[in-house]
Order: sequence, then structure tokens, then C-alpha cells
Amino acid sequence: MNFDYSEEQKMLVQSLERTLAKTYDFETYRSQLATKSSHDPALWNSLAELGIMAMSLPEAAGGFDGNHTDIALISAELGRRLVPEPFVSNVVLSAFVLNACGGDSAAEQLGEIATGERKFAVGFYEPGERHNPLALSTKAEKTADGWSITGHKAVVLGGDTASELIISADAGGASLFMIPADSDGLTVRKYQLLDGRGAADLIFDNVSVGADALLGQAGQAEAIILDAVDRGAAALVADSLGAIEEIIDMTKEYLRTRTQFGRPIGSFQVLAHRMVDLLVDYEQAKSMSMEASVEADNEDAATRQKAISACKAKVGAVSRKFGKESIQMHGGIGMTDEYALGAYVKRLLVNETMFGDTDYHLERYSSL
Amino acid sequence: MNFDYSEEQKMLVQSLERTLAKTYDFETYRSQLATKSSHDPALWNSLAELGIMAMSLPEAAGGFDGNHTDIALISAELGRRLVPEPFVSNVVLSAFVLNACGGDSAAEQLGEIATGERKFAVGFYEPGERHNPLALSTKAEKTADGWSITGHKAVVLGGDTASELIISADAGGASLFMIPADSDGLTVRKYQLLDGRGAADLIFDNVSVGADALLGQAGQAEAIILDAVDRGAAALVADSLGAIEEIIDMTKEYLRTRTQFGRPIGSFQVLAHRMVDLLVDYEQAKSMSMEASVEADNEDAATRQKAISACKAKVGAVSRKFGKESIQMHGGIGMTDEYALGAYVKRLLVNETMFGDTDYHLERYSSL
Amino acid sequence: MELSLTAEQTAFRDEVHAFLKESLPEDIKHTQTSGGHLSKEQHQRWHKILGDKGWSTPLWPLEHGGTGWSPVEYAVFDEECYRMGAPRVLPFSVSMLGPVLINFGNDEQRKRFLPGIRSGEDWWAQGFSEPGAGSDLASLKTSAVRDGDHYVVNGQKTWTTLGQHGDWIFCLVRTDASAAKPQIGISFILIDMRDPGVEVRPIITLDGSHEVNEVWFTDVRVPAENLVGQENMGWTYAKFLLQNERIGIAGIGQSKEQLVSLRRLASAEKKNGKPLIEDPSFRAKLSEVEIELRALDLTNKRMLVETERGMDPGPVSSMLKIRGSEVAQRLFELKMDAAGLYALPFQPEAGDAGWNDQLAGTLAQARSAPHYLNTRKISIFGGSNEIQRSIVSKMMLGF
Amino acid sequence: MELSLTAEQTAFRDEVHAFLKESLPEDIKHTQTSGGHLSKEQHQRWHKILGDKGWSTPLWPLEHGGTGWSPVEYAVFDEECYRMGAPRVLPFSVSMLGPVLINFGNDEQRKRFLPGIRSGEDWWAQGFSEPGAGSDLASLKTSAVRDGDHYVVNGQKTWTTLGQHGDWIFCLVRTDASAAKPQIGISFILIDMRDPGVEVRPIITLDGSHEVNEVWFTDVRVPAENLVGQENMGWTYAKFLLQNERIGIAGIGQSKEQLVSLRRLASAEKKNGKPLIEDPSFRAKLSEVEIELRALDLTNKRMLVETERGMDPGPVSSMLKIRGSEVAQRLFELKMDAAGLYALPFQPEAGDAGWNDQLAGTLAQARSAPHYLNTRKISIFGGSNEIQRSIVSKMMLGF
Repeated sequence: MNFDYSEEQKMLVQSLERTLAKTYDFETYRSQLATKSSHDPALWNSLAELGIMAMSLPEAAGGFDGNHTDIALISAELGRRLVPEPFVSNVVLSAFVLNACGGDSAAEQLGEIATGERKFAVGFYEPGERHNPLALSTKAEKTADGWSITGHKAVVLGGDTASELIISADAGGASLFMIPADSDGLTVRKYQLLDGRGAADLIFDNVSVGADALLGQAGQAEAIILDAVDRGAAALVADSLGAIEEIIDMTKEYLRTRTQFGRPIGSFQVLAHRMVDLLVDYEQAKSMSMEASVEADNEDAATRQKAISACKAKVGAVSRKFGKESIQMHGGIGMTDEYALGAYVKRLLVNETMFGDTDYHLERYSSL
Repeated sequence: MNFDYSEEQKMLVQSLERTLAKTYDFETYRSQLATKSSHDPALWNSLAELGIMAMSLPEAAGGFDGNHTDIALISAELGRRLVPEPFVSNVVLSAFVLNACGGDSAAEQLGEIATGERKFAVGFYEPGERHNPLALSTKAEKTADGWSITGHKAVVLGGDTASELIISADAGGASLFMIPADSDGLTVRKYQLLDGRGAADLIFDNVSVGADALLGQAGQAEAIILDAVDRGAAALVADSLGAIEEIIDMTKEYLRTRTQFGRPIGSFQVLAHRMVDLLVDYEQAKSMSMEASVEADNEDAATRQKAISACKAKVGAVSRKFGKESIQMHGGIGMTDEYALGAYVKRLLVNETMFGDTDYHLERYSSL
Repeated sequence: MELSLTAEQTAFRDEVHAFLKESLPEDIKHTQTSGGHLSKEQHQRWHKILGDKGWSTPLWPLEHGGTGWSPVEYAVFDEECYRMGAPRVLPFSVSMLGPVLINFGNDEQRKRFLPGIRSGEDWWAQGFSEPGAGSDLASLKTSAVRDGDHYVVNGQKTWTTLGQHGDWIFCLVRTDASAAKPQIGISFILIDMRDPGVEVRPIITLDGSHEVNEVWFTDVRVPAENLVGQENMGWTYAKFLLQNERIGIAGIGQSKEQLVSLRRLASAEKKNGKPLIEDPSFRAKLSEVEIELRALDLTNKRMLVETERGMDPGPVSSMLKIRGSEVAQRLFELKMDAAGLYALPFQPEAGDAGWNDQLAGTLAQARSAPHYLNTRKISIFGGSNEIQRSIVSKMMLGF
Repeated sequence: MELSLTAEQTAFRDEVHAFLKESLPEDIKHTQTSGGHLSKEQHQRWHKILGDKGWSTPLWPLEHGGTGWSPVEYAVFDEECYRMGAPRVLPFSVSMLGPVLINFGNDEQRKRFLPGIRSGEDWWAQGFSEPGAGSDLASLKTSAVRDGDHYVVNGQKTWTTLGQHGDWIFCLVRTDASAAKPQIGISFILIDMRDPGVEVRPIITLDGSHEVNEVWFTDVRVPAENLVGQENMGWTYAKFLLQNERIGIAGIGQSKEQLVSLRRLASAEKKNGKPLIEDPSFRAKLSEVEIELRALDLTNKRMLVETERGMDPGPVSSMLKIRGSEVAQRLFELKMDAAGLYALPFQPEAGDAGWNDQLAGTLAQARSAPHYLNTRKISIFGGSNEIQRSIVSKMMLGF
């Protein structure tokens, strides 16, 4: 039993930290938001050059054969710096699905993810069915030369920047399809999320695709979907931990330096003790996040799901508390858009809600 | 809309307060516990003489035709003084059931309750079915000259002192029977509850009773049972409010006078602010208790049940918090048996759990 | 004890209902109930309608245009407004400044300002908080230096709600910097925001809305007749003003309205193929806050009645504000959770009048997270809940 | 990162398991797992069995009888004990006094006292708290006045756990009443409880059990050689002792055992005709505490490892105590709630060895409320959770 990261992992994180410290501060983040885009090609390329997209991918696709603890380390840095780039949708979800489904073009596509040159996104969820990734109204009907797809995918992370969309549809059971974003009959309604990351609703109206659009076997996708969602959840949890660490630093600093009634507000016992409870919660969340990053790769689905759900539920609850308490402790300044705290709180809200919210995972945990 | 008690009510409470202040302090309570009995005939008689048993009973039975706000006022005083006497089981539950079922001897029995000369108890609950008063395994079978009863009634409040036991049994639907405590085949397993009030488990093994043991109509008792339980719940809630007021006084006093680190512990902000939250909770609980005491008499069952469940759930949650917080604020002394606080905390636990606990009422409220 | 409304109170409620039904403009009702932001014109139009009816300043003394309503009647009015989708009149002029002018102003000031408050024609902003003086209000630094028959004001106020619309602002300013205690040497003064040297800068809050502002004063010359009461006595008037807020401070009407809208949203959302509102775990949370609100409603009325009879109003308003804000925040939180994934797209303009772009999700879903974020403020502004707890503990524990 | 046990650690766990299976007496296991009170004889018998194995003082330095286990191995041992129903050795002699004697005592004292601690033959009690010195330990008043080659001790200690069995008590006493700060002038001294002038009076706690005591000292003559370390330096040793508690302080093993017993109880109880453990609302509460415990288990091991590598142990033990006590208390609370109506009959003797009267409900139900009440103490004794929070905030915030 050990809680250590490898030397390679530490070096990767250090170079990522250094790059972001140089190129991406809160003002950069705000300017990027002002452009109404979640994506900056220059930043994306510099991240790709660091190797963060390749780290966890198979060697055959130009990757370094890493595991989910690599993903977790990288996600934490992106969360810490509020980077809105579509890392999770490409490197975690799309790469996993492509790898799991195999197929002729998979190696090539994984290679494009590793270099960052092509972007993918994965859509499972649908309107009106909350957090269940297996609830499926989207239909894929067999046609003479392929498939015709009709349905609606909700809040697809990275759907605003992807050229290829991987979605689940009912073709005699849950199945996966890859569809170009510019297909006829497909409306991609793009928007940004609370924290500036990008997403889209995808509306398919009899979209015709070739036979090769089907990834893997028709009707056999449930296990892959659940596995992909678990990996996405584990990545977002790590992202939250990065954000929480930043919130802790900001809040401790504020408690030490902001004075009211002639003394630092941290010297008021109610605030100091509440900060301590947050610190204990942080340690608990950190432990769960570490466990999730290890178990995300576990091939035993029940063990993996139990660990992921425990973690998503716990980190979700802790994140909510951090959001409320850090704003309250900051007072008015915490309410303003030009102070970074609010951006972190919104990042946590998105991470909490994506890939199953706290209640969903608490219930799944209970049922396992 | 007004929140006032009548002059008669205020006078009754004052005389009850005066009597208890004179005759029943914490040391009296402890000596009574030491006797392993929930009942002191002298105290019971002096309470009867004040008219507190008669207050809410019908004039025809020698009562004063009062309502449930009278019960609430009296219950609060009994809670405030930790009096373990079987007031609720007689004056609230038994009197209501006897009155509701009518019958030849009802007036006489109500008269005996008004004077305190005979004691009754009501048993609806059974082992293994938690807080549902309608779950019924006890059977009453018709015999040539009456009924034969077999079953088990759990934690019957006042069952240790009652000479007559009113229980529910299945006789083609929920039915009520009155059975002498000394009947053959009936085992009355007496004990005291956490706070010193008395109760018993009743085990019926083919207990033969006459035809007149049936109260009201066979199979028609469900509405009466639910109504009786609601009245019991409203009385216990008022009892809790009395206990909570006493806890508030003790805790405020302790915060003001106990010094640590050279200052009163109430001057430590975390304790002061937690006390404020308790005071707000108390006001909320008090409002709900008032509403319950008014609505307990409401003939519209849905309105009554909704108000009672809201109140029982709210006061239950507040009581639990008061128990934990008041002990924590007192520190070690709050853990000891010879300090009164623990007795109040235990009184609250009994009141929380009897006649449906917090979860039961939250769920019932949700379903109405 | 009688917890239902009396026949008179019921008749009064019916009267309010009938008036609102007849007089509340459809567009205002729509903006209000859909969770949008009212425009300045909408605020003022509604204020004027109430003023014409004599109901814009109900709690003022009769001789100044009050209605003589009891606290319970006011609560009935307040609830009926929310039930019908009517906005509340903003508190700055009516609930804050008005009573100060009535109690501490002079006849000249009352004659000059009360009519514009009653009609809503004058838009008043509040200038209390400063960047360095939040919870510790008395440490404020904005200065007013007497120069002939004027005061020259310099400094900065912040968190000025809807100050972007302001005609006038009432401010706490420091008139004696040498006073022994920070509470001494503060004055209460009225400043025309259209005067030279007054600058309003927007503060965008984390939900993306522009509701609060900074107000900067650079050598603003304020006529000395705009001083309210005595110089250096402003702290007394400010304390009076803050305590005076207790009626309506629990936000019962607003929370009841939010509860209705939460139930509506949860009925439309699905979980496991059934409406979310039928889900046991959601129902338990809904019931808990519903019961808390039910209790708060009664507590509010009970305390207002007790205050009328002489109970110390200090802890009452603080206790009501603490629990009222907790209940309101919980309702908005549950709404965001009920909205599910569609709480996440950020479309802050969606609430603005005239916005007509395509939404991801419904308007209720789209507004849920911004509302949640925005209402974090209610436990901070107007004296944080920590300050409120200290007020109560001081009064009830002595610490 | 590798969160599973290594092959060596698994082998170690198996070794512990095999030893416990062979050596744990059936009666001790039964008393322990049924939630009863161990008798003095049971405590000492088990202590001796562990001592004979060399496992009674595992965390001591090897040369004094320690095992050289790593923190993770100790955690494995601790959990396996609870899994098998083995009691923990009481901390007073082994975890508190022992390390102080090893670090600050003299050879003579070590030779005289360590063997009796390892074997459990000497029953040690702790004499720190006083009626006026709870959280504020340094304000203690019990005095020790030097008289020739003795100290004469007068005063009163309280909350002395299982002091009714005590042979010896280690005490903080005031040896210099004129010191400038209360922390100065305190000494650490060992007192034979069988000496004249020592009186133990029971304190019955609100759950009806006799676990803690008052210990009164009237002119007790203590040989000067029983002073540990230097006179007036006792506060330093006491702080060392309290910080030294971090291993095991989170109570993981005990809470895991309680979780099992909670699940057992909730499987036997019925709600709406089905086992309570299948009820969604109960399951949600169970899952929440289960997840919290799962996190705490990892946090505990992670922090112990970090402490070994030089992380400041101060905040670690406080953080683990805070959350560990909250989890434990929550488990006992859920157990009481799960027990339903049969939590209410008060049968405090039901846990005593040999009690054979008829119970209302099962033993698990009967013990549930007394256990809930009794475990309120764990956030009070040994430094209340408020004190722990202040320790952490001092170290991590500077306040």
C-alpha cells in the first residue's frame, strides 16, 4: 500500500504546472470567456506538446500506455487553472470508447487524440431522463447502406468543438455510433457551461450515416457506456480536487488578510472552525479521489462502480459545501465575477452534476 | 389569528407550575426513579386534584370540555418537570378512544380518568413493524361467549400501571378491545423507559374475554387508531417543548457561568453562535407545536395528519439536535446521571420515538 | 389560540386579491414569475400603481401615507402579492429611508422627499457598505467635510443594489475622523446621484447579472440641508433603519412562490421514468424544506405580533433573517438540483426582458443555477448571518 | 500508487488473523461483540495474552518491547482485532504513560513500570482532568508540595475512566503555584492508588453505566522518585502524550465493527413489511456514513504514512479525532434509530456479564440508546472537538 506518484508522473505534472503558470492565469481565463469559446488552439497545441493527451493512451497509438492516475493528475491541474479545453471529452471518454470498440480506424483516431489534431465528443445522456446514461430514446434504424438516426443528446461535454460525435442509440439495444458534426439533419446547438467549458445539445433528425458509423457490435454497448461514464466521473472528481485546493489557498489567504473590527476575520472562531471542517472534508475527498483514480481501471465492474460512486457522491457533497462556505467566508467579494472564487465554484458545480450527480451516485452505491 | 391562551388556561398552568415547583424537583425525580416505578400515587392524586386530568374531558364525564391546547399546556409542564406519571396514556389516548367508541361504560370510565382513580393504557404497536400503528398481527377470534386474543403489543406507554388495557386486534379488520391487566394468559412485561416513564410489552396467549370487551364496531377502528396516535403525538411534542425550554435555561446558564481559559465559555463565538441556532430552532419547534395542538382536534383527517406529521418531524429533528448540542456544550458534566440535563435528553428521545419517529412522519407528510 | 385568519383578515385578503387581479400588468407578472429581471420602467410602473392605491408605504404612520395594517395584515398582503406574481416594492426608499426621514428628518425633508418615495418617482439607492467596511460597517471611510453650506464628499460605496438606476442615494459618511470610537462621527446624508462627481460602476456578480454597483464620490458638493438629523449621529439612525427591517425580512411570500415553482419543475423532470416529485429521496428533501417554511411562516407572524406587544425587536429580525435566508437558499439549491444537466448551460441573458434566443433546456432550468449562485448573497448582504448570530447572542446570552 | 495491501501486508494480516482465531477467548469475544462491558479480569486476561505474544505494546521502540510495525501494519492489526471481536488494549498505560516513561522517565522507572504495562498486570488510570479544568487543562489545581523525599498531594481528578480498577494513576499536579503562566509549574507524577488518602468515587453516566470516576487525594504522600522527568515540566510531557495518540485515534476498526452490527440490526428490523435495510431512505443514510468511513479509512492510513515522513503530527491527530468521532457517533445514532421502539426501554444492566433477566427487544436494541448516549462522550473527552478544531486552526491558519 502506498500513496505515491511515480517520478514520470511528478515530472509531467511539474511541466504542466509550469506551462500553465506561464501562459494561463485568471485574466487569460476571463479573456477566453469573453471570446465565447471554450477552446484556444494555441493553448490546446501547447498542452498536446507537453504530452498530456498522449500520456494515458496506448503505445500503439503514439501514447505512453499510462493509466487513470495520469488522467487524475492532469485533470487536477486543469481544474486548478480553470482550463476549459476539451481534455476529458477527448482523452478520457472518446479515447476509451474508441479503444474499447476497436475497429479499423480506432488506432488512427486515437493517434489524432494523442496529438490533439482532431476532436471528438461522446454523448450518452438525453433530456428528461436525468443522470441515467442508459436511458435511451434515440433510435438508429437500419437502412440499405447504413443507419438513420433520430433523437436528442443533452449537454454533450466538448460537443461544441468536436468534429466527430460518438453517441449511443438504440439499434436493438444500446449501440454506439460515430457521426461527423456537419452531417445533414444534425443540429449542434453549442453553448458554454457555467464555468466556460463547452458543450452542445445534439438533435438528430433522420441523420443518414454509413454502415461503418457503428462502433463495435450493435446492441452490446451498455458495459462500455457505464465504464466510460465511470472514467469521466473519476476525471472530473480529480478536476474538482484541483479546484478545491485553489479555493482552500484563496480562502485561507483571505481569512488571514481581510480585517474587520480591527482583526483578521480568520481570528473569529466561527470562521476558523468552519475552515477546519472544510480542511477535514478536503482530506476525505482527496482520499476518495485517489481511490477512484486507481479503481477507474479496475476490470471488475462492480468494484469499479462502487468506488466511483462512493467517490463521486462524497466529492460532490464536499464540493457543494466548499462552494457555499467559501463564498460566505469571503462575503461580498466572493459574489463578484472578477474575483476568481466564483469561477471555481462554478467549475465545481459542473463537475458535480456531469456523469451522475451526488444523489445518483449515492443511490447507485446503495444498490451495488 | 392569535397565539394567546385563555385566562382559564393560564390559571391552570400557573397552579400546575406552583404545585410541581413545590413538590417535584429533580431530586424528587431521582428518588422516584430509584424506586423503579413510574408512578407515585400521592403525586398522581395531587395532579388529579388540580383538575389536569379533567380539563380536556367531556362535561358529561365530570370534565371541563376543553380541547387539545389544554393537553398541550399540561404536557409541557410535565415535560418541564420530568414527571413520569401516565398522563398521556390515560387522559389523551385512553380517554379519546373510550369517548370515540362510546358504549355503555364509556361515561363511567371517562369519569374514572377525570378523577385519576382508575388507569388505562392503549397499545397499538407491535414488534418488528416499526412505527406503523395499523400493522396488525394480533388476532381476536370469536368464541361462544366473547373473544380469544393472541398477539404481542410492544412498548405500551403506561402499560406498567394500567389496570385496563385497550389494544388493537384483527377481528375482520382493525378492532379495539379492553382487557383487564390481570387476565389469564396475558403477560404484562413491565419496565421503565429511558427517562423513567413506564411502559410494558403485552403478550396475549389465547386470552378469553367477554363480548363486551369489544369497543365500538369490529373491523372499524382504523380511523380511531390514527386519530388517537395523532393526539398522542401532539401531546408528546408539547412535552418536548417543555423539556427543551428547560434545556435552554440550563445551557444558557452554563454558558454564562462556566469558565475555561479565564472566560465564560459562552463568550467563545462557536458556542454562542450554535446556541443562537438552537434558539431559532426552538422558535420554529414552538410554532409547529402550537399548530399541532390546534389541529389535533381537526375533524378533517388529512389536514390533521399533515399538521401533526409536519410537527412531529420538525420537533423530532430539533429535539435530536438539542440533545446532542446541549451535552456537547456542557462537556463532561452533561454526561453525568446526577446532573439533570441527561434526563431531559432522554425524555426527548422517548418523545421523538413514540407515536412515529421523525422519518415515519416525514414520509407520511410526503405522502399526504 | 386561533391560527386561521379571522373573517376580517379573510375579507382583507380577498380585497388584496381582487386589486392585484385587476391592477397587476401582465408583462410585469410574467417577468416576475419566470424568474427574470424587472426593468427600471417595470419597477416604477408597479410602484406607482401601488402608490395610487395608497399601498406603496403600508407600514408608515397613517399621517404620512401608511395604511394602518397590522403585522398579520401586512403578511397577508405580502403573501398575496407573491401568490399573484406581483413584485415587491424595493425596500431602499420605502422600508429604509422613509422611516428614518419620518423619525429623524425635518419637515422640509419630509415634504420634499416622501411624495417621491410614495409614488416611486424618485429611485433611491443605499450607500452603506464600503470595500473595507462590510460586516464592520462602522469602519467606513467615505468622508464629508463641511465647506460653507455644503458638505464635500469623497470616497467609495459598494454593493449598491440597482444603483445604476438611482436618482438619489442615502449614505453614511464620516464627518468627524477624530472621534474616539468608529461609531461616533458618522452622519446620514442624502446625495443627488446626478450631481457632478458621482460615478456608478457596475459589479457583475458570479451569476452573470448586473444588480450591484460601486458608487464613487469625487469632491461631490452636497447641500448641508441634505443632512438628516444631527451631524455625527448617523450611526443611531442606521441602527434604527436596520432593526426596522424585520417585517418581511423572513421572505415568506417569496419562499412560498419558490416552493410552488420548485414543485412545478420537479413535476416536469423525470427520474427512473416517473416524475421527479414522486421520487422518495427528492420528496423527503422537499418535505423538509416545506415543513421548515411552514414553521417559519407561523414563527414570523407570532414574532411580529409579539414585537407589537413590546418584545425586543432586535433578536427577532436577526432570527427571522437567519432562518429565512437559509430556507430561501435551500429552495434555490433544490431547484438547481432538480433541473439536472440543464442547470449547467450558462445563459445569463435568458432572464432579461426581450431575450429571445434558443435555450438549452427550459427557462426554469436555465435560470436555476444563476439563481442559486445569486442567492448566496442573501446570507451576506444586509448584515451577514454571522453578524446576525452575534446580534442575537449579544442580546440573549450577553456575549 | 497502490491502495491494496502488499503481499507482505497480506501475510501479516493472515498471521494476525490466525493468532486471534487461536488465542482469543470465547467469553471475551462474546462480551465484546454483544456490546457489553468487559470485566477487569477479562481486560487483564486479554492484555496478558497479547503481552505474551509481544503484541501488547506494538508501537513502542523495539528495545522496550515494541514490534517495529509500520503505521499501515498497525492499522491492519487494529482492524483485524475488531473484525475478530478482540478488544483493544486500554490506552492509558500502553499508549499514554509508556511513551512518556520511555522518553522522559529514568532507567529506574522504566525497569520498575514497563514490565507491568506490557503484561497488563498493573492497571493504570489517567489523572488529568479536574472539575474546573476540562478543556482548559492547564488550569488544574491539584497540588503536590515537596516534603523531604515525598510530595504531599491534595486535590481532585475527575472523568477517570475505569479508575475503579486502578492500581496506579499518572497525574498532572501543580508543584509551583506562583508560576507566571498556568502551563508552568505543572509536574507529571505517578501515584499508587492503594496508598492512604486516595479515594475513588463512581460517576454514573447518563446511560446508566459506571465507567468514569472521581479520584480524591487527601494528604497523599508520594515518594519523590515517582516524579517523571523534571519538576515543573509536566505540561511538556502531557502535550507529548496527547499528540502521541494519533495512531488509532480515528477508531476505524471500531467503526467498521459498528457498521457490521448496524447492518445486522437493520436486516432484522422490518419497515413496510420489508427489511429496514432495503428501505431507500435508510439505505441513503447508511451509504453516506459507509462512504465517510471508507474515506476516513484511507485518510487515516495516508496521514499516518505522511506523518512518518515528517508531516506535522499535530493537526493530523486532531483531524482524525474530529472526523473519527463524528463517524462513530453517527453509526451509534443510526443504530438507535434502526432499533425503533425497542430502543426506549431502559435496561442498563443488560450489557453486564452474567445479566440474565428478560429483555424487551433484542440485546442489540436494548443497548442501542445507552450506546448512543454513552458515545456522546467521544467528542468531549480527551480534548473536545472544539479544542481539536482550535488546535488545527492554530497550526494551519495561525489563529
